[in-house]
Amino acid sequence: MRVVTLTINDQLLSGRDDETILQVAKAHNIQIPTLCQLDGLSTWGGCRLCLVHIHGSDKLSPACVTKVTEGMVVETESERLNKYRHTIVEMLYTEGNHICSVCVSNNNCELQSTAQNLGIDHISLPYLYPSRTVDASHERFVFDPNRCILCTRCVRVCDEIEGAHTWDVAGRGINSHLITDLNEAWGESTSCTSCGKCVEVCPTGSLYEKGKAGGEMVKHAEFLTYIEEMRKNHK
Amino acid sequence: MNANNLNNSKAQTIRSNDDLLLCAEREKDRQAQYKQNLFVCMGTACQSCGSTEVLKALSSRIKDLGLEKDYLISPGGCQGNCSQAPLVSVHPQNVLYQNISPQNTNDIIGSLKGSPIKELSCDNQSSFFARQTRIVTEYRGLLNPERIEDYIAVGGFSSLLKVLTQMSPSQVIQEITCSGLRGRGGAGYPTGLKWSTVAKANDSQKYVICNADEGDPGAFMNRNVLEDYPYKILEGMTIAGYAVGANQGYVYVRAEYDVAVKRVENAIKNMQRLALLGNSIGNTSFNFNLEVRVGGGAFVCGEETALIASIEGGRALPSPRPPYPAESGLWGHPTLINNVETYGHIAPIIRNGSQWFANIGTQKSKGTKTFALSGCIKNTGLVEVALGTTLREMIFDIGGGVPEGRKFKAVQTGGPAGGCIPESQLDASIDYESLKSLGSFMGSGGMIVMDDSSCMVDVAKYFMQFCAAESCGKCIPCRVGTVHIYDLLNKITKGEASLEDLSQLESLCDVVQNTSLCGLGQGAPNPVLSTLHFFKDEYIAHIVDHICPAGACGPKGQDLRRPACVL
Amino acid sequence: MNNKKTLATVWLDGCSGCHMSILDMDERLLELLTHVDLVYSPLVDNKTFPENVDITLVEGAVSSDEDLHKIKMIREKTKILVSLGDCAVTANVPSMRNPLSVGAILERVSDGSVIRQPADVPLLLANAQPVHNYVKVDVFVPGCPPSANVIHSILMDLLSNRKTNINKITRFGA
Amino acid sequence: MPSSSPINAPHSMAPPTDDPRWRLVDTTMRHYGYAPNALIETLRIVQESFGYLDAIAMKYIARSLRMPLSKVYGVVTFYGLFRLKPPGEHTCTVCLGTACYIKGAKNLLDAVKLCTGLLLGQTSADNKISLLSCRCFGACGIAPAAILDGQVIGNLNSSEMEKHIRKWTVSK
Repeated sequence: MRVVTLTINDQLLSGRDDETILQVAKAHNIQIPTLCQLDGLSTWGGCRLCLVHIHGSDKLSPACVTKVTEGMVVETESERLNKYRHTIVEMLYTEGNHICSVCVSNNNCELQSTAQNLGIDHISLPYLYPSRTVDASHERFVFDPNRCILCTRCVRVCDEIEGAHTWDVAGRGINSHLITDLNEAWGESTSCTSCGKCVEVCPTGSLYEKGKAGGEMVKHAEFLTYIEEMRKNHK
Repeated sequence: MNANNLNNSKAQTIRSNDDLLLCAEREKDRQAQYKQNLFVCMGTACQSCGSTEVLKALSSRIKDLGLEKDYLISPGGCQGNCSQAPLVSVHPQNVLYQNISPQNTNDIIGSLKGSPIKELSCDNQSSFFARQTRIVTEYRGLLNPERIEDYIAVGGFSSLLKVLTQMSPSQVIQEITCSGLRGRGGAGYPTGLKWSTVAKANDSQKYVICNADEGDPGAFMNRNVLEDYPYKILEGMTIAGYAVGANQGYVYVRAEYDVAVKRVENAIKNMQRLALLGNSIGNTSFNFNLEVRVGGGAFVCGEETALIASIEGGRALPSPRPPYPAESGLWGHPTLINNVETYGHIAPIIRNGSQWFANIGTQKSKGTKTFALSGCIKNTGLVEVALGTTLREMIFDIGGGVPEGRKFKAVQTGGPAGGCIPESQLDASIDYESLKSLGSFMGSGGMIVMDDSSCMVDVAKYFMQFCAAESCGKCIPCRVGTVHIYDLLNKITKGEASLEDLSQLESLCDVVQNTSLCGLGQGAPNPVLSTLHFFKDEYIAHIVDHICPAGACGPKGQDLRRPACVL
Repeated sequence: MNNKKTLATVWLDGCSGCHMSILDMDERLLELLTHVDLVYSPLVDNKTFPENVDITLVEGAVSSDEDLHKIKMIREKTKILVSLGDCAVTANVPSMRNPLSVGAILERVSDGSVIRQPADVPLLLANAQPVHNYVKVDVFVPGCPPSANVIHSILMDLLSNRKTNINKITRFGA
Repeated sequence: MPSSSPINAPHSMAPPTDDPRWRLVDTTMRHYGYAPNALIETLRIVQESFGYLDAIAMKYIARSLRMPLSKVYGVVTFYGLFRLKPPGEHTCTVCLGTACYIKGAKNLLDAVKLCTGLLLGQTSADNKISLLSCRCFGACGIAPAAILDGQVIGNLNSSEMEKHIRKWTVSK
């Protein structure tokens, strides 16, 4: 492990060479938008919001997986990046049925706040209006696939932290969707421990506690780092 | 079946070059006993046109006539000119018969003693054959792909024994690097460089993978090569294993290619039987084993990280690179992944030397490449040409041009990540750089010719539908963006789009191309971008005049928005 | 000669909440009216949409043939068209019917007992859509409903040709 | 009873039925040492033997390979090869590769639709015919092509396709 110096947005910074651009940026209060990344879980690299420019490379690089190197020069903001991030978030809005005004996570939603931070005030792409059925069979939680953005945080937390692997993704492409067990009702799942971690890490109102009304569902994704830390200490 | 004589008696192992030469001599002797050898093509096209019946009819007739000792009838590999299927070739008479049915059996057998039948034979000196340069498809159609001895008789495995006994791994890599060979899967990454990266990786466990998940619609080179030259591919893989320090290899084949799967499995068994796989190959300390893995039908498996995920038994989702498979691949170990055809070049390069190979092709693109010619062209089939051949030579000299007095419009190369090249660019040479500069892509080698009845917007839509259906769904731009692009193209083909839709289309292509995680998404907009570049007038005609000039999206000249006639 | 700007408000497929929010400007309405004439609105008694309106606030999604006809006409007669509230901006709650077919919806609401499409009821479009899917929109004001403060500040900015940073003051669902 | 169901011994798990085809499935898993990478191959063997994959088979494989159910389902639905429902008595697989598309694969689909009313991916109500498509099976040289009950047929046109399908619809 070595300490390296690099430049992010004209700021000279230092970081460890096992850290990602995202980690170093975060440590220095430089905001890079993310949706699938969550501290304490494995890296997914699917949302593409954290793409940044690295000088000397034609391709954009995901900040969540790219490790910092000595002398690296990174730009996290540009008109081009903003256009890309804008369009990707618009894509998410068109892919599902996101009705913020009636959502349990209204005001506590990472998709909503990301859109706001990016300056999105309307969606110019046509909505796809998929037909998806809500699963309210679990005694404590509800899964509303209309609000799912397939970040797979629930899949990862269930597999990596809880160890149950109740959730996974089925199908592919635009037909990808979350399932529990063999695509059975969540309430019938034999593997679910009802621990609720999936609900806590869900960035939107797709997974929520029963009985919550519009805007009442507040998530606590930060608990994960605590669990991770505790586990490390036990080892 | 008719030749289980003493020459083929006890299976012996091959531990040295002498063993190999002995085996080759025996096989040559065996073949020389026959006055003529007849090979019936068992390629997909020939089989579907009845070559199995032809083989049966010929064999049983020869038997009835008691001529089994004079004539050997064997199933053979693809001859290349699939449009004339089924094909039968006769050697040493050197005749290729075309469009053969069981009714021709007597005539053919009758002619074996005398001169060939003119009416049935195909001109095997025509430019379709003469213009080709064969390395991977050497001995085209003249090897029984089931028999390892056929391959040994023409010098097979001499390269493997040469590297094991006379070369160090780094010398092998040096030789491949000097040859200038580049990956034949499409991207053209220097093979020697890839090998040396894996060789340098510090791990006691490494893997070699052959990517035979040929997924490009309109490409069947890998299928053909695996079906006809399984031993050559496996020899290449084994040499690669030695060079990079791997002891286990996997051939990842599409499930649809059932014949290829069987042939490769059979080839592995035969190599094991002769001790060309397993422990202490060639009496050296080199151990290497091979296994076949059958893919489940997902185009994204062509992406190396997705392919690895699939071999590991999971959903074939690509993962961000770095780390590259060369550092951390299959089960986290350094892994070499090359395309079928890349491995097909290895044994010939070792046998003939890197200089020989480097003399073929262009400055930056060395050697030959196989292509699957199809679509609106006279001679459909599989061809192998030196890189640097022009598209015009390929389509008009080798392919014989567009049939039925229609007009050539475009040639599509590079599969779903490729582009459509118009008439005006046909003098471009076929190599990695030149195709890229035309907004297309070498790809695995599909070449689909389109005439004036094809609409370029419709073609772009076809590819976008393919990419949307094959997107793995992991990253947002590919999962959702391809659907939006498809919807826009669909709107255009219905004559309902506006010029704003066209600019949104261009903007979406930019996003999907530059933000997608893997090659599938990054390449998906290419067919749209290349048709927009060369055939923008067709897009404009659909949008402004609401007509499809080619008559593919609706009756020619008729307003596309008019509802179809309901009877 | 009156040099006040003209303001119109229209109500398509929405709950009228955005109009309630306009009324929530309370005493600021009086101040606003010193700058503009309210020439057409559900709140005033004018049956025809006038020509050359400076600013039109649209509440609601485009859901029926009547909405569509109206918004096209309004666009032609308006200089600055404002999508006010989530229904106009995103189609919001009205769009929740979109995954279903129109036939299924009418079947359900009429319970099979009345004629499915009475002559005097506007024909439903296949989907409830945001206004900008049919006509060009100049300003988007998300929110369900946007607060009186937001509406006030947008209007004051528009009247004095200032650019508003909309995302600083409102968002979807706000 | 309790002694015979040790929770940690999935390898000795009995197959769902005494159908001999399960033996082949077990052999496959054993060949791979019950490692997770046996999944796709095992699923393929089950489908080859039984025609499709049902919940019973998926559960059995998941337990034998000690794998989460959702992972098995995720894999099954990812690959185009796997089916969750039994196929019809006859299958018509139309190639939708580029060469076939250019040469009129669309017309072949229309022809099947005309005789049977089937759309892509559907199986007729009497379970007689399934209409499937595939991405290029490498018969581009004889495009447009289709696989009818396992046999590749090339250079097809609508009327020939219709003839082939009619054979299935009339025959008992």
